[in-house]
Amino acid sequence: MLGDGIIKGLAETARNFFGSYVDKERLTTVQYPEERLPQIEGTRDFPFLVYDGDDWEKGLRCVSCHICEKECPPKCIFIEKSKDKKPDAVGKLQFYPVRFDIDVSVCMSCQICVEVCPFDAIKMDVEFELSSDDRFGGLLHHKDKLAKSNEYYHKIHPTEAAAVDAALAEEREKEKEKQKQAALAAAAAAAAKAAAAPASAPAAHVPVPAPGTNTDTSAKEETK
Amino acid sequence: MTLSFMLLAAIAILGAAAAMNLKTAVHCVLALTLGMVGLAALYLQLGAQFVGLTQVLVYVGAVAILAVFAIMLTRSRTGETLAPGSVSSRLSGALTALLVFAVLAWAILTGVSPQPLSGAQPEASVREVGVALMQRFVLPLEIIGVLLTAALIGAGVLAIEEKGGDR
Amino acid sequence: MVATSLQELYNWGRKSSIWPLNFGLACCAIEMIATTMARYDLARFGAEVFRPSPRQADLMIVAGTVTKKMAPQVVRLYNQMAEPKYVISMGACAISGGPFKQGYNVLKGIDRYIPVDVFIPGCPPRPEALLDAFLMLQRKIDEQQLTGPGRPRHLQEEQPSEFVVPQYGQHDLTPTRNDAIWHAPLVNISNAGPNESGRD
Amino acid sequence: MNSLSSYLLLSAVLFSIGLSGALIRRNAILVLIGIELMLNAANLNFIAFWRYGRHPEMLTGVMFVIFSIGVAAAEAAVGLSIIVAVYRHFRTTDLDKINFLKG
Amino acid sequence: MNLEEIKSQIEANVPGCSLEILPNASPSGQHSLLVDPEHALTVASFLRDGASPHFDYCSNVTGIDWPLKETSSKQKTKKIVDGVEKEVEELVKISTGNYLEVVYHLFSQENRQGPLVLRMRTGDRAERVHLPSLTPVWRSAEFQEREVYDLFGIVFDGHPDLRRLLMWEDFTDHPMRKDYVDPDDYEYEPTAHDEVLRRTQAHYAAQEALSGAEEAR
Amino acid sequence: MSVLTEVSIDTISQPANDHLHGDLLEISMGPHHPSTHGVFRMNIVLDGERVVKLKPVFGYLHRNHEKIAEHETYLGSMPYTDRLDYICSITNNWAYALAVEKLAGIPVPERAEYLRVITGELTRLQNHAGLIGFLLQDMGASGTPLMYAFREREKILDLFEALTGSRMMCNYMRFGGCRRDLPSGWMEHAQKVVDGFPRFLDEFERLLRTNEILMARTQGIGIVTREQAINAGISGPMARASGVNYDLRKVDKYGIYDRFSFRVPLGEHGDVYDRYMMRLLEMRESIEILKQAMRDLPSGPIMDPNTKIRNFRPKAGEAYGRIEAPKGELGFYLISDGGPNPYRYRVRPPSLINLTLLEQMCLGHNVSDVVIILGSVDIVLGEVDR
Amino acid sequence: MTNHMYLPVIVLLIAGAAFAIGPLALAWVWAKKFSPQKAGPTKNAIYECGLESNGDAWIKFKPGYYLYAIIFLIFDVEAVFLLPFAVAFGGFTVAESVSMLVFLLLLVEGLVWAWQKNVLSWT
Amino acid sequence: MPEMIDQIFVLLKQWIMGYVPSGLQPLCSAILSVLPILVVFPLLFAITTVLERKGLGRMQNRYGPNRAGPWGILQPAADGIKSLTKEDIVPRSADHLVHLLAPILIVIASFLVYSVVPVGRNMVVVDLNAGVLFFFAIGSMVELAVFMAGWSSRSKYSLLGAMRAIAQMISYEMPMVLSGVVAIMAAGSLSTVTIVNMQAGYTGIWPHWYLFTPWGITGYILFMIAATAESNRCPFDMPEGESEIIAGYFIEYSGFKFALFFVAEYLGMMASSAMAITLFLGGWAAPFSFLTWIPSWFWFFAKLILMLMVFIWIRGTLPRLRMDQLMNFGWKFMLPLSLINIVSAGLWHYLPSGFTRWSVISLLLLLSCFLLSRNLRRNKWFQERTYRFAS
Repeated sequence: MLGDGIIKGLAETARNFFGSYVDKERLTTVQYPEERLPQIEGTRDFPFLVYDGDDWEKGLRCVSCHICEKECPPKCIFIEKSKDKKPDAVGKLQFYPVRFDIDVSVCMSCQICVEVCPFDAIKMDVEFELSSDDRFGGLLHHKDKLAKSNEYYHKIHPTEAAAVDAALAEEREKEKEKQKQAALAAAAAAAAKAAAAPASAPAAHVPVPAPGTNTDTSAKEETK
Repeated sequence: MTLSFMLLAAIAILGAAAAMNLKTAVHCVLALTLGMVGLAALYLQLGAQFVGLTQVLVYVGAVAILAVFAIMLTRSRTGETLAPGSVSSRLSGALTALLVFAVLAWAILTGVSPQPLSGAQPEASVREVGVALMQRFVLPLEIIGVLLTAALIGAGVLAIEEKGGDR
Repeated sequence: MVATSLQELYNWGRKSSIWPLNFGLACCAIEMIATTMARYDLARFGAEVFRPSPRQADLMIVAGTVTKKMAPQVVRLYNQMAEPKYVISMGACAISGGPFKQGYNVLKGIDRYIPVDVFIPGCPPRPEALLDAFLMLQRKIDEQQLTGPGRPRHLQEEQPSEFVVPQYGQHDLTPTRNDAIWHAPLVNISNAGPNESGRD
Repeated sequence: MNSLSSYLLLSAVLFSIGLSGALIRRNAILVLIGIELMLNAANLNFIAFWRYGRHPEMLTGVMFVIFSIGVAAAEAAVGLSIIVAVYRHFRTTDLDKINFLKG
Repeated sequence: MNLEEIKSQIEANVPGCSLEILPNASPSGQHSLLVDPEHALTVASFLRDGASPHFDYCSNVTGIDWPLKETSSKQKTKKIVDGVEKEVEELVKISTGNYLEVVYHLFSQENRQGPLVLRMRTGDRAERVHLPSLTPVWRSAEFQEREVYDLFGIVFDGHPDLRRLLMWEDFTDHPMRKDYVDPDDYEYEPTAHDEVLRRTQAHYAAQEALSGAEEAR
Repeated sequence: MSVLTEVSIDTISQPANDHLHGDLLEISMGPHHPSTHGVFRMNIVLDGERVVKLKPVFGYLHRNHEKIAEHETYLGSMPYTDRLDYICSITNNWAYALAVEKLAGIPVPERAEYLRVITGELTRLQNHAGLIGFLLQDMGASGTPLMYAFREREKILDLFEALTGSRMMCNYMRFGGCRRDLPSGWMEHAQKVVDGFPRFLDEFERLLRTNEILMARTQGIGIVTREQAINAGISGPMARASGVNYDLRKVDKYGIYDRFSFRVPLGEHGDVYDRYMMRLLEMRESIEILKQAMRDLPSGPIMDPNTKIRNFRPKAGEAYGRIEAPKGELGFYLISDGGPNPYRYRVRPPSLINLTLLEQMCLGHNVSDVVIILGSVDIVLGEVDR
Repeated sequence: MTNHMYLPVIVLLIAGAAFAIGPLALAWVWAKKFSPQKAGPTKNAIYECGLESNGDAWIKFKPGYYLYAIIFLIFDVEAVFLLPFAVAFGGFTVAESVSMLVFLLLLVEGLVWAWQKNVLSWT
Repeated sequence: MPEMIDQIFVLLKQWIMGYVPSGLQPLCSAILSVLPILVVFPLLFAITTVLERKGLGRMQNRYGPNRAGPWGILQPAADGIKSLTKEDIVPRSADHLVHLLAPILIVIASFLVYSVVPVGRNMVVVDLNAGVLFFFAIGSMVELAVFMAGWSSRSKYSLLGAMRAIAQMISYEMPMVLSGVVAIMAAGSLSTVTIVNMQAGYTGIWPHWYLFTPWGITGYILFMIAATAESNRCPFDMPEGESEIIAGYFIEYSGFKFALFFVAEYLGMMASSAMAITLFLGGWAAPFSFLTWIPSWFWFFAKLILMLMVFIWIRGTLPRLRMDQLMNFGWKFMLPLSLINIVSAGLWHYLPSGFTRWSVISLLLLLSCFLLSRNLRRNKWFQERTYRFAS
């Protein structure tokens, strides 16, 4: 009979119409600004830099090795390596990024920077509300915006963060082991180093906007 | 000569004149529909409701559409202006029309004696039309039926060739 | 008093009835479609009326990579939209060329040719991000003045409403950018030019 | 000057306009439109005569107009078809040219 | 399916054609068959209709640019026949390339075999870039050959509709060639480094030179 | 050559003068058109509403994928493959990974193979669901089928997000395995989604399968015969709708597809309806595969331990690897010169080649048919233009 | 005059026109006062999928539609005759109804002819 | 008391008229009868758009507009304000005058048809002797307006849309008129008021609606299908077929002119529904005799909204037909069936009432329906298929 397929279809939509008043399956809308979907743990959006401890400048894990910059497929990372070394969160002397920019207007969230980072310093964030009407200011994230605490990392990716922490702890253990041996070998030299470390620390405690200007001038000087 | 008559007559004349004088064929047809609507309103005013509405239905709804289609079919640029006729032909045409009008007007003005409305307001109700149609006018009805069928077939035959000819 | 309520009404009407142009370019278009779908339901904001004709649309969501071959069409479509019109540049590609910006046929950001109201980073942005940007656009509309010097572009007589449509050239589009609206800061060609850090 | 004659005059005007159009216009479709106009002018006469006639209850004028509309429609259909058919042969609807082509 | 076998089949059926098997060192083991352009169409027709198995399905068509590459290698120190067979270590300058190549990947749907990799080479990269189109044999090559024409500049004779596929008509370059120079649009590079940095710097240098020139005028 | 109709260009003559035809109306449909699935463009010449000539115009989304890939590392191209056919990123990953694995001779652990099958078939499900939604949208069903399709798609995207981190651009596979093992609870969730999927299919079929309008619109439209399909290189569901029994999962048995029992639906008419039905039927088969794969999923490593992620340099040579992507045969042709990035990187896009016969399919049909024929081909511009 | 009867219709006609013209006028005033109209060469060009429209849209169109219009015209007139018949139908004898049936059949014949000749098939 | 509420608007009008000087009475009376039309139907249009968007939303498992005002009911207001303040673009090469006139004409025509719709007992703008004919005559003006819009825009898509619209409207106008004829035959009048009055009686609790006769239900269904096509609603929305010809005949319209087309579409849809209600569903008559205490206008609008719901429901479900199928369906199914329906209504009149009459006419209609639909099938319309599998 002409029309029974149509009637079947009509019945189906009617079922969905009435179902939407009783069944969650048939009213799948999540009213976004007020309601949100549960955060999926594996979600990735844009990279951020992990820091340990409380001071983001001091605790950045990044040692500015440029690996992510090189591997980044769309070339959205820009790093300037420091001339000097500063102690990191555990007090070890490391190079640090004078400048670490990620252009989120280019980043494609591919996570390759995370995969290639040997220091677990860069991880994927879940924040997506980054809309801006400022093309040049709003979408180029500098390290002050990128730096997020390890606790935050734990909050957004608990399983992964725990694994990373475990691996890092293990590595540190090994490092310590090594250092111990090194210390045994050259205790005096190590002590001297430890004494020298605080001397370079104040440089890191410049107010937030300062590093940018600092580095710029230094960069310029370098070219001249 | 009431206001409504003047108004409607003006619309009808305007529409008709525009239909005959506009430069773009489609505009002419649109103006014609205006004139037809004016005429239909006059019919309504005269109490011939059924005829007036029929006029709208047939002329606005069908003839105009058909004319538009014919224009679409035969003019490669439907929007372009039509070539005016030669001056002499225009002049002679206008003269002839004027002459005819003069004769008609003379006949009307002299021949028709002003006449009061006869009796009550005549109202051609649809029922009366229907009854008349089926009783007194059965033969014309059937003839019109034949005519329409013939027209349909004739027009169809003429038009069919356009569809590829082989049917 | 009347003016302010008129302005409020105007802004409320505009922001509650933003009809996007039915216009998707690439990957982001799928997320844009997903945003209109049941789970995210852009319709809640009165914006499900995706008009296919630019004449009737208010918002152009540039969702996806704008290639150089496509750029003239995008600009033309934008030009053909009726004022007031807004542009959301959705996704990395539309903002800057994104991952494909090294490509010879990829435009490095639609804002080189048309003014953009909101940029959404992401590749592609999540549907929520588009909703977020949409809300941001609504806020922006809400703040616009009906009169006075601060009134938006479309209310100002002298401001243009259409922009140069680039032409296909032998190697590239001409012009490569609309200098009237595109002011690129010299950023970070480290050591090469004046540096402007962009943030403060 | 009252009622009937004014209608008749109007009808005459319309008729003349239609006639002038039919004579002046060279596009066959417009000529046809002119003819339709003339027909309608006649129809107006019928209605007016019916309205102001002696036996309005007989409906003769009305019936006449109804049939006239029917005939006019048939005429329009066939006429436009002929015009289209002519166009097919001569590639024009300009009557002068058609005349010329006919020889 | 054996490439040797097919080669001999073709040789037996298409007189005068010269074929060459190009070995492929990768583990994929997809060796290819180099066909001379003059006989390519006949060979293709034979492969589709006559060969066993029938290669009725042309899956992939693509171009490759091999610019002139001069390698002075020491590793190529094999036997040089110089009267007596000797092993001499010699610096040999080998120039390879300087041609464009089209690759067809053929499969047989009937026998579910393949791929047969068919190659053709142009004379050089500038003038002698004509190759016969195989679209008359495999319709699937139509768009792909157009694409190769567009991006590599190989002209396919006998193609029914050889226009640019991806770029616009007025575009004059062939961007997939190795020596193609990108249009200079590096106005805004927030994260410039490596290659991008170089180009950006070049861009700004050029701009400055340009504006300087304008000022001078 | 019998299967070739003439493809001459610009030779559509104006109809003979002695017939009255309408003028031909030249229309470009696209690049901005609601149903060209992106920025596809067709230059159509219409006689009334009948298509007398149709030329597709490509390139509005030509993003230079191949050129960029020649500058990227092998790994760096992986996220770009996501953006080829942006609806099915995982199968693109798979095809690329497969080609590189062929090029470099990398083995894949068993568990990774299973994961690939599971994610790949999920991809097929959501692609097909989306496609039939879009197809019906093109037919003018104001959004309802598309909404239902996307409702299911969202469920699968949730799975993808939980596993790979991203809804669409999964970037999941690596040479010699997969990037990430299943998070806890994923399998149960996936089981639920897969088990619930047939319900959606049933609903969908009730909604529209026997709908008279749908059948009338799609049957006998855009016919491709078997011979034409083979000669024009058409692959995937579109070829199978024409009766070509060629499914790479059966032919190449790549991965571990020989371990699963599933059937390949075949059409007879090769029209839009058959193509539509192929998708519906394939979804049911995919569910079968998924059920088997999820049942048999072994434990073990998911990456080949000997494959480096960074500084990956396969030795000189070339390889062509292909898989049965939801849209057809997706192939990658790679030439390595021993460097860190491929010397030549070529994608064999199924959508582009499936469009070869577009004009032939559309000629003589209506404008309305053109959009559904295009819809039934299932193109994604990211892949067509690359 | 006779026709106070049509007064509401005329009022409705005027009101309908006002309903259309009023907002248009208001929009015009708004545009004058606040939001200037900005015409431009591309903005006021014909829309064609974002491309420049080439070729005129005012073309000779296909005859397929034309045949339908002819048949429609004929049937429209038939309906005109049918309506008064239908109104007066209640009082008719069988003979009168049969004469109408004959009329109908005549036209049906036309329809059948058109059907047979495939005039009703869209090409 | 129920009487009072039923006639409250009529009484109100009479009360006001009492204060009007007699010279102005006809004009005032006209204005007073027109005013409600101008208020109620545009309002109903606004409500329908929200209902439609929310209803479609619910069918599609989502909410639909719910932000503008409480539950989103102010959405049409926002749309209206937006449309009013939007720039008005007229293409340079368009025919400006016709381009302007088209939306005005279409709105006028859409409003005019309401003058013969009885929205309640004694509630009609004008009881024309030939009311139904008036409805169709004015309705045919819409075709012209659509043509004007599409042609004057001078866009190829709008031209296609206009041509489709005209072809479709002329094809479905005939079935619409002819399917209405059966009700006219039964009522013996073209006056809408009389037609409703004829249906206002009850047998037991059952109303005398023409819907409850075999020819009535056939006529009703045919009328509704034709009405859907006439108002360009899904599944007959080819003239504006979004996925095919972008926006059809109003593609070049922006701002409020576009909104006017929108208004006209919905007004047309409501007018067709109102006419269907008048012809077949007993107009303002209550569905059961024991419900007559509810005011008549309530019933009219209840039926109207119900019909609008059906329109929305269909729109949410069905894909669009193709142009040739639409025309085939119109000319080869609808038209013959409506002719047969007229004949059967005539037969019904002459057959003795009772079961035989019912069964004979039903059988006749079912048979012809079956034969005609089979004819459509025979023309290779569609078949269900089975598929083979390769393993």
